[in-house]
Amino acid sequence: MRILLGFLMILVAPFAGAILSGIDRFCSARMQRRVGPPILQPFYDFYKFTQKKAYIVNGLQWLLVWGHFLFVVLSIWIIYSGEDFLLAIFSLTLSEMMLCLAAYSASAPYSNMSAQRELLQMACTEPMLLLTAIGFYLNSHSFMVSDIVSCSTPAILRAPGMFAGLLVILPIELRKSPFDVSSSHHAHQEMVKGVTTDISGRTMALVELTEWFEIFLMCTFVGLFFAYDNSLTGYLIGIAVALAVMLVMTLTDNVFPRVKWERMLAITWSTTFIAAGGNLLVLTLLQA
Amino acid sequence: MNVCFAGILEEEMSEQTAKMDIREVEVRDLFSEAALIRHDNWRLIQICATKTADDLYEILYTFGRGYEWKNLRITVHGDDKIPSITKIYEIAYLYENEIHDLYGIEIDLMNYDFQGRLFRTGVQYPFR
Amino acid sequence: MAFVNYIAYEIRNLFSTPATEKFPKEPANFTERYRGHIENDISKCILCGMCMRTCPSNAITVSKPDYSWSIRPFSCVQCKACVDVCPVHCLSMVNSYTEPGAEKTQITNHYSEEQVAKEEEKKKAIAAKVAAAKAAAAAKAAAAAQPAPKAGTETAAAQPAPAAGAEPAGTGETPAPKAEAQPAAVQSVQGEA
Amino acid sequence: MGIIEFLIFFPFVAAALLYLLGNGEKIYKARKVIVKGSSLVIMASVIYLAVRVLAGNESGSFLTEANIPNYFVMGGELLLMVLVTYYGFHYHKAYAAVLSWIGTIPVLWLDISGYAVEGLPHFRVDNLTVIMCLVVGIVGGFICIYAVGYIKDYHHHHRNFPERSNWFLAMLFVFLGAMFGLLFSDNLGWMYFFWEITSVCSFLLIGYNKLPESINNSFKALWMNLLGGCGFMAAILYANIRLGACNLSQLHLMGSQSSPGLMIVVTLLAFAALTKSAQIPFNGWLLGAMVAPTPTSALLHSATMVKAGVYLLIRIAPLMAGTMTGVMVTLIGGFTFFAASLMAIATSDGKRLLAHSTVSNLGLIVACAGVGHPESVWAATMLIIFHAVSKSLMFLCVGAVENETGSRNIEDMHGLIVKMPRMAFVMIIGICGMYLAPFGMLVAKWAALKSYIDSGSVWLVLFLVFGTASTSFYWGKWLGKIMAVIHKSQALRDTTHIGEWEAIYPLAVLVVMMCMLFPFISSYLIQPVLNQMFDTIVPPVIGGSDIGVMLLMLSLVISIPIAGVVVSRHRSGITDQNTRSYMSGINAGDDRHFLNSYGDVQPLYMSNWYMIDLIGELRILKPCQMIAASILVIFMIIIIGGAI
Amino acid sequence: MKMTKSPWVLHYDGSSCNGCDIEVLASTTPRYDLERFGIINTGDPKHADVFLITGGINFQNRMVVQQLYSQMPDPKVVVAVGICACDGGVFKDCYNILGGVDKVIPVDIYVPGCAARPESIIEGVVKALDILKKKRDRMKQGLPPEEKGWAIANIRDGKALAAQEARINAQLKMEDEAREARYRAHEEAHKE
Amino acid sequence: MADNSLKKISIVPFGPQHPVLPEPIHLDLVLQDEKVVDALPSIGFVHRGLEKLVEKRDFKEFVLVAERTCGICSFGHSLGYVEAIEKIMDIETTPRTKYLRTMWAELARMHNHLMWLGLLADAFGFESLFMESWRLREKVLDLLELTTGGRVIFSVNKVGGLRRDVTHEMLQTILQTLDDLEKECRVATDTFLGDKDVLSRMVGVGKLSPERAEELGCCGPFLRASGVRRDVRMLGYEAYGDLDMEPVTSLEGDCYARCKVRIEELYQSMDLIRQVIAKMPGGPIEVPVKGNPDGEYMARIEQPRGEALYYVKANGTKNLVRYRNRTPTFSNLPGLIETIRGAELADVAMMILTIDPCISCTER
Ligand code: SF4
Ligand code: SF4
Ligand code: SF4
Ligand code: SF4
Ligand code: SF4
Ligand code: SF4
Ligand code: SF4
Ligand code: SF4
Repeated sequence: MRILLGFLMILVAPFAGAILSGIDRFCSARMQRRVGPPILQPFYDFYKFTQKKAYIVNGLQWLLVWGHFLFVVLSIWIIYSGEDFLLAIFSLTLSEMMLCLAAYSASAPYSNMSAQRELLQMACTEPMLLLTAIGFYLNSHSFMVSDIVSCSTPAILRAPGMFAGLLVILPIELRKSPFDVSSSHHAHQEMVKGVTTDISGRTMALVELTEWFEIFLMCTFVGLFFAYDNSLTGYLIGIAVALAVMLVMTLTDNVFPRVKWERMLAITWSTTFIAAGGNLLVLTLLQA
Repeated sequence: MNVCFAGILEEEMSEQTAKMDIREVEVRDLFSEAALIRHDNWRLIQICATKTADDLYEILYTFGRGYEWKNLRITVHGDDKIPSITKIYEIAYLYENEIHDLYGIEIDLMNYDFQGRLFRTGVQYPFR
Repeated sequence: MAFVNYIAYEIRNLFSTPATEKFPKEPANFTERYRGHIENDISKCILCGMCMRTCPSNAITVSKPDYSWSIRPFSCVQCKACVDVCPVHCLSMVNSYTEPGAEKTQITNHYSEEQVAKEEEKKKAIAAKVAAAKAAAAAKAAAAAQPAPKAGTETAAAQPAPAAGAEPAGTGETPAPKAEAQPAAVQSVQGEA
Repeated sequence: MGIIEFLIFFPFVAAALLYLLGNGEKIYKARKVIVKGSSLVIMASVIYLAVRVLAGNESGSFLTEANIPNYFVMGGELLLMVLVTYYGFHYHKAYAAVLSWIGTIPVLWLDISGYAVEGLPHFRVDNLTVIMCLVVGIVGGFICIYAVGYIKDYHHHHRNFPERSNWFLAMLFVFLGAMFGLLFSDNLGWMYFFWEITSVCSFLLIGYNKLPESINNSFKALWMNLLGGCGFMAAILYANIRLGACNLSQLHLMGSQSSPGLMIVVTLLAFAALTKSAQIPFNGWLLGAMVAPTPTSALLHSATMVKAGVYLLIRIAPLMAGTMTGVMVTLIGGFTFFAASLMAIATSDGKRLLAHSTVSNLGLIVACAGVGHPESVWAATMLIIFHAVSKSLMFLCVGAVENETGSRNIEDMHGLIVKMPRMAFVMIIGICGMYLAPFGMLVAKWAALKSYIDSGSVWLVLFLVFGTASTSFYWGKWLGKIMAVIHKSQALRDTTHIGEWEAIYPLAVLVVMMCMLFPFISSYLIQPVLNQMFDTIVPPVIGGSDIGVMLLMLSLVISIPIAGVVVSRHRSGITDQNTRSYMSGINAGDDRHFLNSYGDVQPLYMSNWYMIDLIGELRILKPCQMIAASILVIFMIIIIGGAI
Repeated sequence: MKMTKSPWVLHYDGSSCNGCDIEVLASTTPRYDLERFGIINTGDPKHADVFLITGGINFQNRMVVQQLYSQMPDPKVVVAVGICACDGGVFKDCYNILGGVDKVIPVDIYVPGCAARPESIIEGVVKALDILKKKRDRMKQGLPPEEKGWAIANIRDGKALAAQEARINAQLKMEDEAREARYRAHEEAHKE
Repeated sequence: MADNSLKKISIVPFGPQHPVLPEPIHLDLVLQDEKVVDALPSIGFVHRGLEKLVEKRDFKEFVLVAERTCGICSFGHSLGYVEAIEKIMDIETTPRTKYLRTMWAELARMHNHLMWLGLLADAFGFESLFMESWRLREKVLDLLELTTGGRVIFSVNKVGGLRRDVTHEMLQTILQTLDDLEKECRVATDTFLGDKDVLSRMVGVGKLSPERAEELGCCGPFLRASGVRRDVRMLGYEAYGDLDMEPVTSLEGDCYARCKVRIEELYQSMDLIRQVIAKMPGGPIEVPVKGNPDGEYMARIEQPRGEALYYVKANGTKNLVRYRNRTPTFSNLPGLIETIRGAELADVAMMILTIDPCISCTER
């Protein structure tokens, strides 16, 4: 049953992710007093990419991009079929690593530099992602998502620090200001198009698709904090909060400049350390 | 280095006139003249070449101090070699390379020598 | 504080109408002075060629023998110099731009039938006046100047883009008529002959 | 019976044989046969041992009466002391000699004076021993095979050193023997003897080429290990005299009444283990050891010798659970994990990076051992296995690459996948094995994380998460370098010796196999260890569905390249069109050149990130050592002081 | 779904005077907002469908323009913005200007104007999209994109351009040979 | 012993095509990690050779080419050129000409500075601020289009005067718009100068001491931000002599100071325009020009980016002997390279922008 849900969500995720990214672009444009693209624009972009030839720099890149895609999908499947949350995070990390390697494999200046920055971004997010998992664990004493959602209290009550930390690193995962250091949706970036600089055409379509999955995954992470007792209300609150968080992300994208990597590292690690670490400390003290 | 901060002096505010303060110098004196000027805390404003007749080129060096300015001018032939003043004014390399690329006048011992590829033009030495 | 203000400003923007023009749906609005494109009231034009000589980008070709005035809007830099220089004020700067297109067109205005007829009359009259003795010399000069007007009179050209060399007056290859210090009168005489 | 003695003595015999054979072109063949043969024999016997033990046929304790061997041990200790004294004075490093005296004389006195507790079995075989034996025997065997070819190449390159390769190979085997001895010993005194042999072996091997730097580094290794040995000695003295215990298993039994005296022994042993496994205040020797020829680094400094330290810690893990000693060990381990992985980021020398990474991983194992929960012990054991195999594979690859290209700098491995595809492929497996998700290390980390949370050690969790992040940073960088595809650069002619491949391939296969078989490793090898160690039936650490998911991941990882190969076969190139990479529009002709400011063709070279100014070794090594040293000192004072 | 709903633009400034250049940028800003047509101004040729180029071609940027063009995946269209890009404009007599963009790559749409107005740029891009669609259809049928050819020889200064290319190729060849030699030496050494 | 830091330098081609560079400039960046160890510029991607066109165009017509040196200070270029010619020919233009020229020059400065602010925001990845600045800039462009008929190329100057007059209503519209604009600009400029994250990108980045700035021949806001008080407008060409102004300076010499100087100059320009309009004299807008120039002169104009020189040498024919334009960017380049050395890669784009590079006039 759960496994089926996992497969179902694999189908749902890209659509939800694409619409979310469409809404994001629309709102972002409105904040800049522009009309902005239609909400369905991400689909058009995707379709466009599928229609183009892929000029790739080498075959290895193609493989790695597929790997990138598959592991994000796997990550979603793991979560929705109620499996181990920590493994979902490992899978996500693996997938991001593959994207980095895809960029590295181009052996080109901008791909290479952004791959390094991407690695750094991963180093910034990874502690927090793991701590998120730990937050869930401390709430429900299990890494299994099925246990997490049926725990009698929502994780947010026990792990607000983790939630806050997650919000801080979320812009990295969504490639938004202030942390869009390696690649950005904005046109003007010193890294050109970041890790995707040397990826084009159909291969690029795959990267876009993966990004939708990632957006959905991030929403899921946010939403999971609010699920409890396997109850509908919990899920609804989760969805609502996830949507609100996405809006806030759009706003942050618009009100922050891009920070430099040192600052990114400092901010993310210190918030992770203080918020999540503090939360962890309090929880263990309470339990002890 | 002690630089005169450009105060706004009354006489400097006076109208620009059609007269330019230009001093002709010999090529061999250029370096020492420039050094003296530098010594008086003048900055380099520009260097510019002009072709005045066949195989005759004027090179105009403009220096400024505050709002004041003055010029040196040398006259050279196309195949003359002139000394670079980048030892005195490090920034002169852009101007000198430009003159070399556009006029084909050889300039000796620049600190950055683009070897004629600062401006990569289809016509070699277009202003020659 | 600036940060908070800015956030507030952005949020306000989210709910206010965008500053975007409705352009493709509604036509663009141009100010009165906007330098869009050149139009010639050919009925007034005396084909003096002043505009051709003034034009900084060689966009105009005036051909007396063909009684035509043509402009390549894809070469015109809208400087309005021709308008200012035209002795009979037949040129005007219209405040809408030339539409983008897949080919670089050339617009040619021909004299109308009557105008042509009138000019022919005049020409004959002048021709009569000109001493027959000078005819031989004039013919010689005309032969020399032949290529220039010819290149210029290709009409509404669907010129294949890369046929680079063949482009009229586009590069410096064809002798640009304007830069020469020839007295205008001579040229017109040449054209007549 | 007999197999144990055989495992201990056989390597010594092989070593003697190799040494006596001498050097020279002529004997290379014979030597090769001997080394290969002995290695295979060792591997076969450890497997035989493993099968027997796991089948329940051979387990438990042996050799209660051991007077004669005891004399051997004492003689050996004396010999070591003399050796160290000689070298110490020869190279004007008297402090080494002094440390050696401090460490040896009291133990000798103990044995002679009769205070030593006798009458208990000296050997013990259980699942943990078997696991370690498998690691040492199999990995060590492969490394020895590799070493034959390697050392020949090495001397080919470094003609300025006298060739002593017979001695080198002999030392490797001596070391293997010592290692087996250490693993089988239950008696602390014997263990100490073998412990010292490994220290001295390592000292001798590091100083192999007798360059000033090597000599310095070898002495650094020596004094740190001897210092640890002093700790060991103190533990033995205290245990024998005050607690009346001479065996590890005895201490284990006393664990239930957890006396303060016991804690002193445990702490001193832990101290010794920390030095041996190069935890941070003592990590200097391992870094310095990288001047040694690669097989040394691989054998001693990744797969085996440093594992002796953590082996000891795992042995005493249940005793440390929830004690101050445990806290000290976990703190040091966690800190080491984090700090060493930071330093690894700022390192571009391949071997040095591996050294940092080894230190860092050992830190993780140490921390796991310090926690002392069943789960963490499970993780520690798992880590030992996977780390040994992957890391030795990496060392061997780096060594082979160095022999091939003349450089072991990571920067020079740019485009290795094109230059030396086979080697690159193996290295990729090795690196993945070190940190990527479905591979063993990560599985173990998963368990470690869980046990840390359960044990409530917040700092450990934090060290782990931040350390993991930096770990993936430096491995990712390296992986990226290898995977960069540079067009038009032809492959180098691969001249790696067959002998080297004979070691590298099996290890690579082993890495992959172990990842696939890890559920079995867990349930047949490690789970029993936990049951024995904690005297209860420990529930399976890793759940069934998790295993399923992990295997799913692994199969995905493996199937992607396979699918790629298949697809590219069928569609004659995946590429619709190959294009040049993006270089701001000024590529000059191909991917590797651009037009520079002078209008000239400039070859592209992209270096990695190192952040030397931020976390370079020069910058943070000293402070880290200070911090760790003060933690260590403070805790030791508190624990020992409190107990006394 | 039409692929013309998401044309991504690569903007390169040839030897323009910046006039057209800033107008291209201006057309992405709120007043004109290219994004409402799904147009994104991307900086990466590999993601772009429309090559917006302002300014003429000069001796030095010719290779850049061709390079960028070749890195854009098919189907693609080129829009020349401004008179300079159409035929060189007031600079066409300058010694270093080879002429309009069509001298070195095929141009699909010309947008006149000095400077071209944002409205006109928008209109040009929108017109280019029809061509983009046609090219896509051709590509689907397996036909080669209709591209007008060009040749160095046609351009003024063709010889100098060829010389420049020859120089670069010579340098590359030297590099390659040096590397070859290194490898050979290495292999020799290994043979013993 | 510990750090084997031999091979850690990459050379990266930055530009000519690069999204943060609206214009083609190329730098070879020598990077260590992300730190720029060295940089070397290469120019010439825009080099057209228009200075040589004087030999083909007559001197009056050349105004049109001169202003197309660049589409941003197009007004400044035509102004500098006609100024030089007028000086050589000893033409005294009418007061109204002078005032109108001053007004347009300041409007051009405003549009340039707003544009620059936008690009700066873009360089540090603040997209909405970029959009905001450019939205405001459109209003200035509207004024320019209203009065001259062109958004970026104005074609209003000619030797001896102007080609177009401005009506009274237009002046009123300008005043009106300026008032609105001043209010609207505050949100954006406050964010530039007050937002903490923005400051973190700018403060202390790319420092240049006044001594060094002078030595490297910097000019314009780049120089003034380093604390040197020099603004060629103080020489009082055109109507500047009659106006009340002080050079805007700042002492820090970093990117923040450059931003501050430009923002203050933006408001200063508004003020100057108000002054000009208030004092605007009536009368004709041109004087007749007879004959051809003979002589040489170098005019100095303060363009938005700093002092530009226009050297004209004529020999009495209608074609000039030499026209030479030394532009602010050309003389700011060495300063730029100096600041880039030792900076972070992420700051390079911003540093390039803080000199407000304009390649098209640099290379002409
Ligand atoms: S100047 Fe006027 S009259 Fe003369 S040809 Fe041109 S348009 Fe006709
Ligand atoms: S407006 Fe200028 S460019 Fe256009 S035709 Fe007239 S003179 Fe020529
Ligand atoms: S000079 Fe001659 S041709 Fe020119 S406008 Fe006057 S009358 Fe006409
Ligand atoms: S290349 Fe290096 S390792 Fe090889 S022989 Fe020379 S010094 Fe030794
Ligand atoms: S067309 Fe005009 S505005 Fe555009 S680049 Fe050319 S000269 Fe500048
Ligand atoms: S491996 Fe190559 S370089 Fe090294 S010794 Fe053998 S032949 Fe020489
Ligand atoms: S002139 Fe200014 S706006 Fe235009 S490209 Fe250059 S820097 Fe950018
Ligand atoms: S400084 Fe820039 S804006 Fe001004 S004229 Fe030069 S290129 Fe144009």
